[in-house]
Amino acid sequence: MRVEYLWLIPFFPLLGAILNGAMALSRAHRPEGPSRALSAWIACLMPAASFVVAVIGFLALRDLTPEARFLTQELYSWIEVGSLRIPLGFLLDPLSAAMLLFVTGIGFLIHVYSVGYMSHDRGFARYFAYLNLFMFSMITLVLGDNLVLLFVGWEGVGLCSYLLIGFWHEDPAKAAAGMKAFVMNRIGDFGFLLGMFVLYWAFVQQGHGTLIFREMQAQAHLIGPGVATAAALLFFLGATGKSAQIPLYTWLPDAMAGPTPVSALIHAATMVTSGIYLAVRMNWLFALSPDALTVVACVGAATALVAATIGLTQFDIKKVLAYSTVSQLGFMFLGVGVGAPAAGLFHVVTHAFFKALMFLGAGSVIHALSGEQDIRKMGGLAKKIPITTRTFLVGWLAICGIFPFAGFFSKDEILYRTFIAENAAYPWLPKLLWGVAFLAAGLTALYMTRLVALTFFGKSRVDEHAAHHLHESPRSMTTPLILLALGSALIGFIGTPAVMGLGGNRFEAWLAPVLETAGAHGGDAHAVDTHAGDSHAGDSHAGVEHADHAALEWTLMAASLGWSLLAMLLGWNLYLKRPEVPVRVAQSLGGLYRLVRDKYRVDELYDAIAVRPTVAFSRRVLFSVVDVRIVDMLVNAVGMVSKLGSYALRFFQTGYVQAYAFVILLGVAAMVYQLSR
Amino acid sequence: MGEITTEHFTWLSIALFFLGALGVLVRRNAITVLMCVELMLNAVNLALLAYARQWGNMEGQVLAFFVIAIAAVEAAIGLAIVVAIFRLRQTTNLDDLSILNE
Amino acid sequence: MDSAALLSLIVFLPTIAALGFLAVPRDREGFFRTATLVVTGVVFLLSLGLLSGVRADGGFHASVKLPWIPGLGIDYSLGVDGISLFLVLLTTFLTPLVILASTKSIHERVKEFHILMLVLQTGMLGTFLALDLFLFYIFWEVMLIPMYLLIGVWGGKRRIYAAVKFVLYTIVGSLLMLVAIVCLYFDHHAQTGVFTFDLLQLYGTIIDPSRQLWYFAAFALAFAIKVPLFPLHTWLPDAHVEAPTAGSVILAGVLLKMGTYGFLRLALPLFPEAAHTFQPLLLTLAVIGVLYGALVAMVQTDIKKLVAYSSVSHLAYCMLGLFSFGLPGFSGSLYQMISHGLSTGALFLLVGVVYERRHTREISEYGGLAQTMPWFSFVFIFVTLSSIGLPGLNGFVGEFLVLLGIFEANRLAGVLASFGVVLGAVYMLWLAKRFLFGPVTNEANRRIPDLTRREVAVLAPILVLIVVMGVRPQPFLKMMEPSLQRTLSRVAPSSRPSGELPPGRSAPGRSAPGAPAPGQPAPGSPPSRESGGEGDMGLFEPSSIDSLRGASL
Amino acid sequence: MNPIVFWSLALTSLVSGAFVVGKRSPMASALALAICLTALAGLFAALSAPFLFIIQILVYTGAVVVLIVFVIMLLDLREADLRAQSIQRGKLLFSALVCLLAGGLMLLRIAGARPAPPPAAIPPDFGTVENLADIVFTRYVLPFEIVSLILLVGILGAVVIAKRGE
Repeated sequence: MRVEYLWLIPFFPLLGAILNGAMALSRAHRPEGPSRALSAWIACLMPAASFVVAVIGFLALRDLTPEARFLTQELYSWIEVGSLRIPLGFLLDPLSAAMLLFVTGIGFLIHVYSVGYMSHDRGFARYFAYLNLFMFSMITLVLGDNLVLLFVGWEGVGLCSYLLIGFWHEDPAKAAAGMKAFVMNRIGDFGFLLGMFVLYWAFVQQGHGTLIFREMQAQAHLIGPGVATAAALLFFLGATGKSAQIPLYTWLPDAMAGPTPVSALIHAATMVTSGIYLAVRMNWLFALSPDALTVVACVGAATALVAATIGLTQFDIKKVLAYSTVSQLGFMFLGVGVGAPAAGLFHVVTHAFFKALMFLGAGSVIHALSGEQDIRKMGGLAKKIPITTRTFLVGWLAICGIFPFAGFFSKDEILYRTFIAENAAYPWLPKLLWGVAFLAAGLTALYMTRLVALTFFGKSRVDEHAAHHLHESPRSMTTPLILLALGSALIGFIGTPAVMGLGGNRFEAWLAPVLETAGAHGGDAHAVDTHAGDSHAGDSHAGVEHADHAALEWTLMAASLGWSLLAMLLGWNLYLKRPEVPVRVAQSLGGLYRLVRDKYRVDELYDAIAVRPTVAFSRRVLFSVVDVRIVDMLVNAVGMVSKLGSYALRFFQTGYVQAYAFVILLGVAAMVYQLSR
Repeated sequence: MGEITTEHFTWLSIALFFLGALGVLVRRNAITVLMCVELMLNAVNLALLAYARQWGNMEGQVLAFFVIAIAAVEAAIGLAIVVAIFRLRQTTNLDDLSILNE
Repeated sequence: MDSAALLSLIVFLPTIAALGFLAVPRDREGFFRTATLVVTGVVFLLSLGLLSGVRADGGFHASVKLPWIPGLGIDYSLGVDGISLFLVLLTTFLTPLVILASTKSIHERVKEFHILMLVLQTGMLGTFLALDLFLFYIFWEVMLIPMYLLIGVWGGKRRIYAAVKFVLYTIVGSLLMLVAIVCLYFDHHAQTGVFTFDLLQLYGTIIDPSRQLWYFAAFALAFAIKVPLFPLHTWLPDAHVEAPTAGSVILAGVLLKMGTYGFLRLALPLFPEAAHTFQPLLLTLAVIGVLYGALVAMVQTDIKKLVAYSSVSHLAYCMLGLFSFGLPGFSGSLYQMISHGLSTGALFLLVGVVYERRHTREISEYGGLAQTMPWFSFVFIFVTLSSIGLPGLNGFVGEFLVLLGIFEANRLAGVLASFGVVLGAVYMLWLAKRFLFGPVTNEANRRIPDLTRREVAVLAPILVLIVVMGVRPQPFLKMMEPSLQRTLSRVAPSSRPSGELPPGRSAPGRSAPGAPAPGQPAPGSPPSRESGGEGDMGLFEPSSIDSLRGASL
Repeated sequence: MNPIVFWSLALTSLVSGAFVVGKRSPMASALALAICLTALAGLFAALSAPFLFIIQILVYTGAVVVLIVFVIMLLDLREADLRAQSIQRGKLLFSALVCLLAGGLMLLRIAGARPAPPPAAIPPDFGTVENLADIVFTRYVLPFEIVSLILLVGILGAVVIAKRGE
């Protein structure tokens, strides 16, 4: 159905960005900057307005029959060359609506929070300009009705991430972190671009080249498995960049250089999940290629585990949360990879709530401690900053997967789907992946408990200066925390497992129309079907399986709940009651521990095998040798030859007029001779 | 002695022309060189007039007329240059003048 | 005003003004600055008139043709179509801005500077508009002289070396081109009995493929030097570094486009079979150029050199687009030419801004400018983003279309060239980081004044266009498309049946059997093109060697 | 025409021409040039070019040679200068060889050519001032104007060049 209001959703934040940007620029040379109140109002109202329009769109969507649930609006044809047509069009379907609601909703809350958090910063208006620009880009990413427009948002969020990570650009390390994020993302974008090209090329071969989602999905059957695998893997490369998966995850921890609300919004709740959004959006393509799905699942599981181990060894509160994010993103990709995109996306939504909550909570802690980020210099904060502590604890329970907090439902769904997934090529793989993910889930509970224990409980290790200023954060910061805590506690109920009898998985049912064409291939198909619908498997067949699965599902649920509780108990004991044990463990592990603490030295590895050789090669070989020595020398040699030649000819150039006349006369003689022959 | 034909004039013209050319080549005094150039021009004029008469065509005379006009200009300019150079270098010797080489 | 008069006026008004300047005493510097600004501004306004009436069939919507030297078949023939239109507009748009930007940086020989700029403009516009090869060649060379003097007189320390290098490089290429032009002229005469330099008639010449190779090589050399294509690029960094700001902007903004324009207007449609034969070589060089330019740009310490090498990389994209022989590639290439003119022009203007203040181009001399010059930094980042092809700004559209087109034509080249996207971000952002961010390490940068009103006035129009071209590219693309389609139908005749063949192009030589259309499955083309997947990703093979054979029959 | 007149004038011009080339003193050369030009003027008259005869006398002997004489006197060259300007023998040899070669070739060419037909019947008004003016001011009016312009420019140029030293 065509509607006329979708453009408003991205437009409001764009307007906010322009207004705030103009204000920031016009007052750039005055120390006091533009009016903070004005820019705060503009900045917060814009995402709120977007949220309202998104809700209107969502309600309109809900009133339609599931098959007809899509709203479109095309503003104009953006790029049109020959048969290639890329409209500037928006598509609101169940998938984008789900993303949009939490993006604008949580985005709004974080804007409000930022008003308090950034209140003392000089670049107040500039900050909000970037933040609004980010909202615009993220909404474009979600709402675009074709791959190129998605790419516009994709790059736009990358840009905002770059600008916001390097927001305090006076610090070269922060500027460098921003650049690293952008470049890593660009490597991913390289994959994204190529994925688009492969798809387009494949469609052109089949007659109708297009990059519009609905048109592509409609002719998905035209794509051969080879092309599908290539394209899917290339898109996944793009996703690994944006969503910080192995091998491109190293930028995300560094990205914590930005202001904390930015970490919450961009590097936890929204932008980093756009890789999952892409994978879900292109779900039909991934479904065509079991090989690609296998890769996605393996990378997801590996990332989940690796990042969790690193998270266990970090001391910077934001770094712990960053690695936690990487790990959780791995879970989401695992969900996508085992053919349960809805589960993956569900985890995106719940994670957005509890991770935003925890980042904002961490921000509140840092704010309270005047900028301290090292958890070794915290402890015993629970009494000093009660609201922050309590809301943070909600987030903690959610991420550990304790019933009935949000994380429980979504993480469990992924684990369960992994367990029951079937892989035609490697039958043993799903169980192995489940084992890895299960381990990672336990580690998650462990490191999060460590974080909570070291930060909020036990004896205070806060240094005196910071302790003196210790205070609870202002209302504008705590209110979003409370709202997000509520969300983290309750949002899981939109996707309860069917076996619980709490209304079934409404979230998955909601997404079903978008994901319907998926699952034509591979052993993962019925995982979707059992809950979401019915399109392929017969009813009776589903019914028989259902009983089996119910028992299995209950068992797995209990197992992971118990496992998490165990890990939390262990963590509590280790880090609060007997803090000497972890130290001893670390010492006994020695080199291994240091390796993990140094993040497996992946950055150093990249530096040594990619960055430095490239720079050195460019400087020492390409520039100094090829350019200056070889090419230029050849050019100069040509110049030298003609110069030498002219030195020789110069002997004829005596400068005496009569010598010239003599030569002329010789010429005359020659001419006469020629004529007289 | 016999009839004087156009060829006689041509011979005379060639002789005078190369006489002048020889002067241009060997004389080192700039003024003399200029005079030799005049000699060459006149030799050419002679040939032009001879052939004009041969063919009963006035255009040879017209051309000669223009040559005389241009020769006058040439002489004026050439002498002016000689004077200017003499002022500058105190010489009219062409061998002392080789700035074209630099 | 009728279009013929309009075209002539656009081309020659600057030179007429320059002749008028001769009569004005040289110490009236203010007059020269104002008058040049007014004249170039008027030329810009006039050139806007060319926007109207673009023809749907891709023909020349405004042209003038008068016999000039009838005995030799040389005409005074100018014409504008969708291809030259935007290059002309780019030229007329950038010139007044450059003049305005030079008011503070040029103090010596103000009169000569402005006269040269005006003559240069005539040369550039004439080159883009000429439809007679002889006329084209004249304008091509006319352009050279003012540029040589601009570098040689107002340049930096090694200006003479740079200027001579520039001229030598260019002359070598253009002389060979002249030879090829004359050969083509006689070939055409041998075939039709008509002596003409008229491009549109020469398009119809059927040339023996082996001779075509030579002609194409000669043209390609001239244009590749101008582009500049690796490994003929080394004049560019020197020329850019030594040239004054105005020279750099014009050089990067307009002059480099002469090469790609030459390919598009002359080399490809005149010698299509040879172009296909040379495709693997030129694609290889262009891919190397993309990556090489980016890698070398990354390690430069002189900001102008960095931008110069980035131009090598960007223009190589244009070359890739052209040699994809497909509509997306062509459109992308032309779009990229315009975008690059704007963004790199703006970058050089920005470099000029800080150079005027600090008199150094070493990147390490700067740092932390974002604190002291927020406006400057905003514009710099903005232009940087345009240059690295951020979607929503102009650079993306061209880059995307080029890469899409080249990927269709040749998978391997597409993959490798796409990697340039990553490297482009690396060197530009690294530059931004070293230039703008971090602490203010050099005390001289602490008191450095931000952009003045005049500088804002110079940069603002460019920024506006950067946004407009990124957000709303379709009007531009739509005007370009028919003409590109027409050229394409000459280059790959069997690919697009809609493109009509020009008169004089007889069928047997051209309707090559089995020339596969880029992007469209052609029956009888080699199976590797159809098989899909990654199996055929290793090809640098000419896609239409068959067409060449067909033509040689 | 009368052979005696021709030969005497031709001989005069050749001998005086040789003096122009050979005399060390420019003044002597100038005087020889005057004689040579006058002799040629006679030949012009004999070739039915009365107008050119007149302007040869007026312009050449009357103006150009006088100008040359003026300059020679103005510069007032000393004997020492002139001695330094004596002709080098090697140069003379080579130059004479080349001149002889070219001149000889030309003569051979003419001698080898078909003998010229006897002069066409010349109209009675051939070479008169009216006749010349008729052509110069009709068909050749543009070259004439250009030549007059060149004269003007030449005069100005001569003045500028000669004045610059002061």
